[in-house]
Formats: sequence, C-alpha cells, structure tokens
Amino acid sequence: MKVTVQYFALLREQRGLTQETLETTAPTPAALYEELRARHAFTLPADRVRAAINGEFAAATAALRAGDTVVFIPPVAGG
Amino acid sequence: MKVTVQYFALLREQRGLTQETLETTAPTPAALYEELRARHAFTLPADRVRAAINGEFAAATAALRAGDTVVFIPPVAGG
Amino acid sequence: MFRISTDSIDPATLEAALTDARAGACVTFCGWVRNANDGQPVLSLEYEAFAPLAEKEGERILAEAREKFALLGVAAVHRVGHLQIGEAAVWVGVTAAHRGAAFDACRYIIDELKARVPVWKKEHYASGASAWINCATR
Amino acid sequence: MFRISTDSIDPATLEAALTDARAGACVTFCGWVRNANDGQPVLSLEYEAFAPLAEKEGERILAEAREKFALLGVAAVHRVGHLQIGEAAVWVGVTAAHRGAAFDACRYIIDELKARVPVWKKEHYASGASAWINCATR
Repeated sequence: MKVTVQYFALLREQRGLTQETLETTAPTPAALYEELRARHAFTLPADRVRAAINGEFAAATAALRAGDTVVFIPPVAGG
Repeated sequence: MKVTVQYFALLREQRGLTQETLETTAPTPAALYEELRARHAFTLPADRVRAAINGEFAAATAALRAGDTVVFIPPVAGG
Repeated sequence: MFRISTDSIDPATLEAALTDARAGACVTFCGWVRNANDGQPVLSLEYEAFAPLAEKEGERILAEAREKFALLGVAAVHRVGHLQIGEAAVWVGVTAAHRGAAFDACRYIIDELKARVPVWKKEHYASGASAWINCATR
Repeated sequence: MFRISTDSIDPATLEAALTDARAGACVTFCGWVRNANDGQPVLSLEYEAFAPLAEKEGERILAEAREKFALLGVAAVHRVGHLQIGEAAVWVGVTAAHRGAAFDACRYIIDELKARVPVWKKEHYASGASAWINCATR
C-alpha cells in the first residue's frame, strides 16, 4: 500500500526531505519506522519516536491503511 | 514628651487627620495606641495594629522617645 | 526594585526592563481590580500606602526572593490612588535561567507583599457602602 | 486559544486580550531564548513544529487547565522559526479571580506544553556546532 510520511526536525534532516509517498507492507507505524530507520540510518531508536496518523497521535501498534499520512515525532523540546 | 503620630487608612478616617504632634507620657507604642484609641474611639483593637517608629517596624513594647514619629499600621491589604 | 506608584502600571515597560540574555524564563503576576469581592459587586478601589516603609519592606521581600531562588532579575510595583475595575493594582516580574525558580519567586513575592507591605485598600460597593479590607471588627 | 506563530510574540497585546472585569489575577510565563544551555554558549535557536497536531494538543492542554483550575481566561502561543537571543519563544497567560489558580494553571500549561506539544528546537552554538535538543542518542 501507499502511505505518505512527513518528516520534522532531526528526522527531516536525516532523511533530507520533508515528505514522501512510498510503498510499504509495514502493518504498523512501529514496523514502518524500523523499515525507514534501516534504509536512512535514522539515529533515534524506535522507542524514542512517537507516531501520528492523519494528524492525531497514534499507538506504535495501530493499523496502517493505504493513503494514511504518518508523522514520526522525535522527542519534543518546546519552550 | 512630644511625639508625632501619622495616620493611614481606617485610622486616618477615624481620627479625621493625617498627622498630629501631641504630648504623651506613654512609654511604648502599645500604651500610646490605647491612649489614642480611648480618646478617638478607634475600632481596631491593639492586637490588630502594628507600630512603626521613625519609618521602621517596631515592637509594641519598644521605648518611645521624645521627637519620635509613630505610625500605627492597620491590617495590610495590598494587591 | 520595589516602588509605590501613583501612576498607572504599564506591564510591557516593566517587563522590557527585565530583559537579560541569560534569562530563559520570565514570570509576571498582575493584580487587577475586579468587579466583585466575596459576592459583593465592587465599583472601585482606593489604595493607600505608608510609602517610605512600604518601599523598604518591599525591597526586603525582593532581596529575600533573590536569596531563596536562583533569579536574574526582579521588580515589583504597587499602585496607590483611586482605581477603577480592570486597572492594575500590583505587578511583580521575575526572570531566571529556568522557569521553576521564576514561578516560585513570583509567587513568594506577591504572597509576602500582600501580607507585609503597609498598603491598604478600601472597596466601594454598588450599594454605596465602602469598607477598608481586613479591618472589620464586628 | 493556543497557536503556533511565525510572527514575533507581543506579550502586551496577548495580555490585553485577557482583560476581564471579573479577574483579580493575571499570571504570565514567557520563555526567552537564552545565551547558554548546559554551560555551552548559544548563538540562536531554530524552532520547528508539526503545526496542526501542535495546535490540537495545545488546545487540549488549555482545556485541561480550565477543568483543573478556576480560570477565567487562558491563552498561549509558541513561536517557530529562527530566533535570536532574547526573543520570546513561548508565552502563556492565565486570568482568574484569585492568584492561586492563576499560578497553578500557568505552571501546569507550560509544563505540559513542553512535554507534549510537537515542537522541536535546534541550538546553534558559538563553536559552530548545532544540535536538536533531546535527540542525542548516546
């Protein structure tokens, strides 16, 4: 299935782009992150990254569906 | 001895003036307050009034000296 | 610096004076004249101070806050005169490297100012009555 | 109301918008870009947000504060972009009848914003290095 991934902050820099649409068989955000981390050498381990699907926080084990927009959220640091 | 008394807030209103110089034999602020309270029917009991002598807080039992300026401080209510 | 002021309080100017490149946090408290107290509608408030002692005691409170908390800057002003609803009666501003110290110090200062500084307020009520706060003797 | 802003933060305008005749207390927190962090000289900071989710999560935090504390008004803004030393990165303002609720709510909001809202900052150091805060992996 096709999903769109948006990148912010450290992940945006390590990926070198802000958004991509890609083909994956990953059933969950956790699986998709591991796939992308292996491909792009992201330094953040999966347990330090939260996921959002279609603009809302989602569990790492939530079901991904075709057409979803996924954001991986590095540790936040506002203020 | 002569001392000067300044009045603020409720005491100013009940005395009807902001300052007076008067002759007293009261040895302490506490004694002076009781003297003035009897004379002017101040409603605040002595234990709710603090004293200042010459611009600094003073104990109710401090020694009054000729020429002192005494302020009786009603319960404060700033802010 | 603590002062008693007959002029209206301008939070923006006061906060700007606390500018400090080392500061990561600025916490301010502003006390506004509100339109009711203990359920009674209030029309206006009169504030009166024994200014010389109020300023000394206020400075002592700011010095205590500097000793207790890791502050960079601190300032406070108390207004006197006849104030209308919505006007600022008191302002406290504190800067620190980190926000914990700034919150704690700002709270400490306003609590101590209200308890210790010789300032009095008289509330004027919609009923026409008025009362010096904390001076009831019933 | 919580928003992510690319424009500079103006505390005076934000505080004026909280004007309320019922309010006796206004507490504000402003987070300033400071010139050092963990002992390292900082030259500037870049802030980036996942804005739609940041605004949703920020609104949730303000709603929680309204539920937990007796508030009259509440507003917060987080800046994004490249900020210089002394610029305001985040502002929180709270009004209440009484100061206890205002202090507690302001503290709650900034603590939760920092912990939960998808905003990131990258520090640029005098050494020429830079780092995304909280993203160290060793």
